[in-house]
Amino acid sequence: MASLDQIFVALKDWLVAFVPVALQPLAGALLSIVAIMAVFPGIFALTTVVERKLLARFQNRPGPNRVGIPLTKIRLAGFGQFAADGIKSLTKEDIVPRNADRIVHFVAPFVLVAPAFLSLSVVPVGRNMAALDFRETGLLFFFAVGAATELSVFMAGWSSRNKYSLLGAMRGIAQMLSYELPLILSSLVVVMMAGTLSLATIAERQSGVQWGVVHSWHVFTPWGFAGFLIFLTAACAESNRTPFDLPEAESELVAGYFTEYSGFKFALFFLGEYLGMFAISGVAITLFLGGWNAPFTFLDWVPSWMWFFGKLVGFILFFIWLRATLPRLRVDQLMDLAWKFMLPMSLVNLVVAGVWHLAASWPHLLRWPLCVAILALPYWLLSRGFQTRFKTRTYRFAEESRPAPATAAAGP
Amino acid sequence: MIGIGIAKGLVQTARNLLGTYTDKDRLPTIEYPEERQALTEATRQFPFLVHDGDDPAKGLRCVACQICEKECPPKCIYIVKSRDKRVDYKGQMQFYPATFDIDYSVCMSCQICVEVCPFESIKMDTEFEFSTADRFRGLLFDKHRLAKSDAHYHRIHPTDAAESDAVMAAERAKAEAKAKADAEAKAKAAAAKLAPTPAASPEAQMEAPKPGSDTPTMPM
Amino acid sequence: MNPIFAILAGVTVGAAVAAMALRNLVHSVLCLTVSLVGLALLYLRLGAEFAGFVQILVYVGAVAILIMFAVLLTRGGEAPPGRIANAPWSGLAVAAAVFAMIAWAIARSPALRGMAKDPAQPPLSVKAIGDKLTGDLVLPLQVVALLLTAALVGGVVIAMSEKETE
Amino acid sequence: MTPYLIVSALLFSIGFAGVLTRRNAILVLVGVELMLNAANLNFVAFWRHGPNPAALDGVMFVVFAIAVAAAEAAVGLALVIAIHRHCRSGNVDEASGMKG
Repeated sequence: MASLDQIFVALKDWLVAFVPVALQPLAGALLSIVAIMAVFPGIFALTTVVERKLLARFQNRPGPNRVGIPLTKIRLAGFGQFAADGIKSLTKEDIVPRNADRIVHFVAPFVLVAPAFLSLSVVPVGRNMAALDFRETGLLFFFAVGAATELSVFMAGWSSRNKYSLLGAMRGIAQMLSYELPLILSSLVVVMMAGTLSLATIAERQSGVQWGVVHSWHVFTPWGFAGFLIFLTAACAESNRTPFDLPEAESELVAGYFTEYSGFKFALFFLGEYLGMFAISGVAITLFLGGWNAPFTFLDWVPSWMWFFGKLVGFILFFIWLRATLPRLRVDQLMDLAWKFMLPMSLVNLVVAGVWHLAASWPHLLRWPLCVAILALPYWLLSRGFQTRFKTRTYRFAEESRPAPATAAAGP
Repeated sequence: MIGIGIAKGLVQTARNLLGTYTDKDRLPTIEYPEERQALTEATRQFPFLVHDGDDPAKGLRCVACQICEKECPPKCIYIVKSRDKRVDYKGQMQFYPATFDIDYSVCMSCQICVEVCPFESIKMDTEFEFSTADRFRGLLFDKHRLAKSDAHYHRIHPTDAAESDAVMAAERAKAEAKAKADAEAKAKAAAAKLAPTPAASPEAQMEAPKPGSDTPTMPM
Repeated sequence: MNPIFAILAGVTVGAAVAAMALRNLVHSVLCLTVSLVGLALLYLRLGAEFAGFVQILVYVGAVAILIMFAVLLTRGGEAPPGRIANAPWSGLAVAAAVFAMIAWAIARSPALRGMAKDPAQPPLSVKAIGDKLTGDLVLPLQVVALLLTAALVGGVVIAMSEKETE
Repeated sequence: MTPYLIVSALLFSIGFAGVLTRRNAILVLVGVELMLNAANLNFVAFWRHGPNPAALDGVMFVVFAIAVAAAEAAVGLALVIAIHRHCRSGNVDEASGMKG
């Protein structure tokens, strides 16, 4: 079983051994790049189909189920759709507005995609399987590279000379900057407890055993659980997924900052967004959900990379589920949520992590209730504040005779 | 508290998702080209021309009166009247359309042409699959493509067809009655001619109908 | 000179020149960003991983975007005619003189001659930086925290609408 | 070592030239940022090649300088916006009067 676990590492070593010694580091790097460039865009291609099919099912439609192998009757349940979409976007005319800033307009999609690939390269997808392992600064690298996304959004929005693009870009930047704070603060908790910024080491440290058969994932602690929820929400906002898809709100802003993009550049934006989602999901898995560790010790025989990709698929499905469920927030609600709820909660979570660390020698029965209480009280207070802010709406109907019972909670 | 509403919503959508695999009511979509919904009798799409008998060229009920052409809101009908006349279903001599074109790409299916037609000759069809690669002439239907048999009309809209048959039968009966009356009048006139009277004025002689005339009214 | 260093230095300096010479403010700021990323890569080449990534995180992720916002808020995004700004020669001459002096000082400096050509990579662990920040430098750290808070409040107060005070 | 110092001197001079010649307040700020970063490059280079790299003095300087520069940029840009609102111009020459 250990050989299956390390099969890709062994494969890489075997392939690299064919190259002269001087070129071996270069060959190894190339192999890693090729693997990342093949695997994650592949997942992206499948995700586009799965997302459309699942969203359709959520809305009581069958979804795309026709495109299969051309010239045959084989339909593959619609999984040929991504090839059709890909060919279409590659062969479409590339339109650039006459007033656009051509250079910036051209560069923007690449500024989005390149960092997305870079940030995927630090995520450990299995035991000994991180393409780039910064022993000292892995997580910092991830956040630093992620900062380029905002620049790309701005470049795309500004260079298009379109008010919708610019509005989308402004919304996008404000949203990403606001949610970066809870994102970083909630992952700081893990850094605090693990004592390292290296993602591989953080994953490794969660292979301990607690409660007999359960691996000690960070999510199984009060600070880990709260941090995970904050991270998940912020990740959703960072990757511009519904309910936080204001930058590309199609009902208000056409397509937000990539309104003026078509053909291959549009496909690049699409790819970049999804790769960013995979990367941030991968980091969430590594930080909180045990990385490539199995949940239970008796499941350790399953290869580590399978666990990682299984969890990644779970994340993708969950994001699709959220998209099918939640309506889009308003801009002021979005900012309120970031600054008045998530930021205080992540600060409180830092305190909880400190208490947990100091109370390491206490019995569980004392440590758990204390930390949960420290978390629950601000949560209750802050959400009460929200409920008074978001009063339940009363709708007035044309018919006077009918009472207006329909109220909807406007709060998130 | 924040979060409870989200959880409720997630449960609801999950129920929707799983329901589509088990519950037929949750997946009401029909996959069109393979499965088709039965059309209701009142279905109407685009107008067609009804012809009696087997030969569409001869049996067209249309008399090229051009009322539909004038009434059509998007002006998608184009008619050229014939120069000669032929016998229509009432047995009278009428014009017939030399050209009758409807541009289906312009037609808005309002059915006004059907309502104004006094000869029960233009009706709404249920056919709707007209997709074509020819952008300009593909949807321009001439009278050969528009002509469909009365049997077809009876098949797609039996109630309406029965009604229009009744109307036509009534008109035919009226026409026959009139023809009979004409014949009688003619006979009488002929009898009067045979026994000339001094009262017979030259005008009466001039206005005496020629046999086979199709003028509907005739002063006695 | 190492070719990688030459490329990085060329990009950094070239982007800096473009940032100061271009007329369009947004292009200027984008070139500044390129220059700052080039600097971060130079830090990486010098072995200061932490400083390099912090540079990218703060400058690209925050400062560049902040300047962009300011450009758009002051309507500087509209491209003025012409590509390159015309500059008074006196300013350029003064700057060139400054550069000449610094270069002369560098070339003549006796301190630099004694330094090793390429010393071994010094260990730079984030743990050491953290220990340092919470040990010797805890007072500066607190002062910086105070400064950032003051800057935050000050920035909001200055940029807030004047209508309420008038 | 010397190439790094030369690059740093070049960056400093470019930033200085920008501050001297450009009239737009934002570009003046950009020039100041460039000068600050040139100094930072010097710190890192001297840390690497200096006698006692284990003390981390250069890197600590850079970290603090970046933090301070961020604060400076925030306040500076807030000032630029305030001046723009006041004078309807981003030109530093037009904001030279003392009477508000």
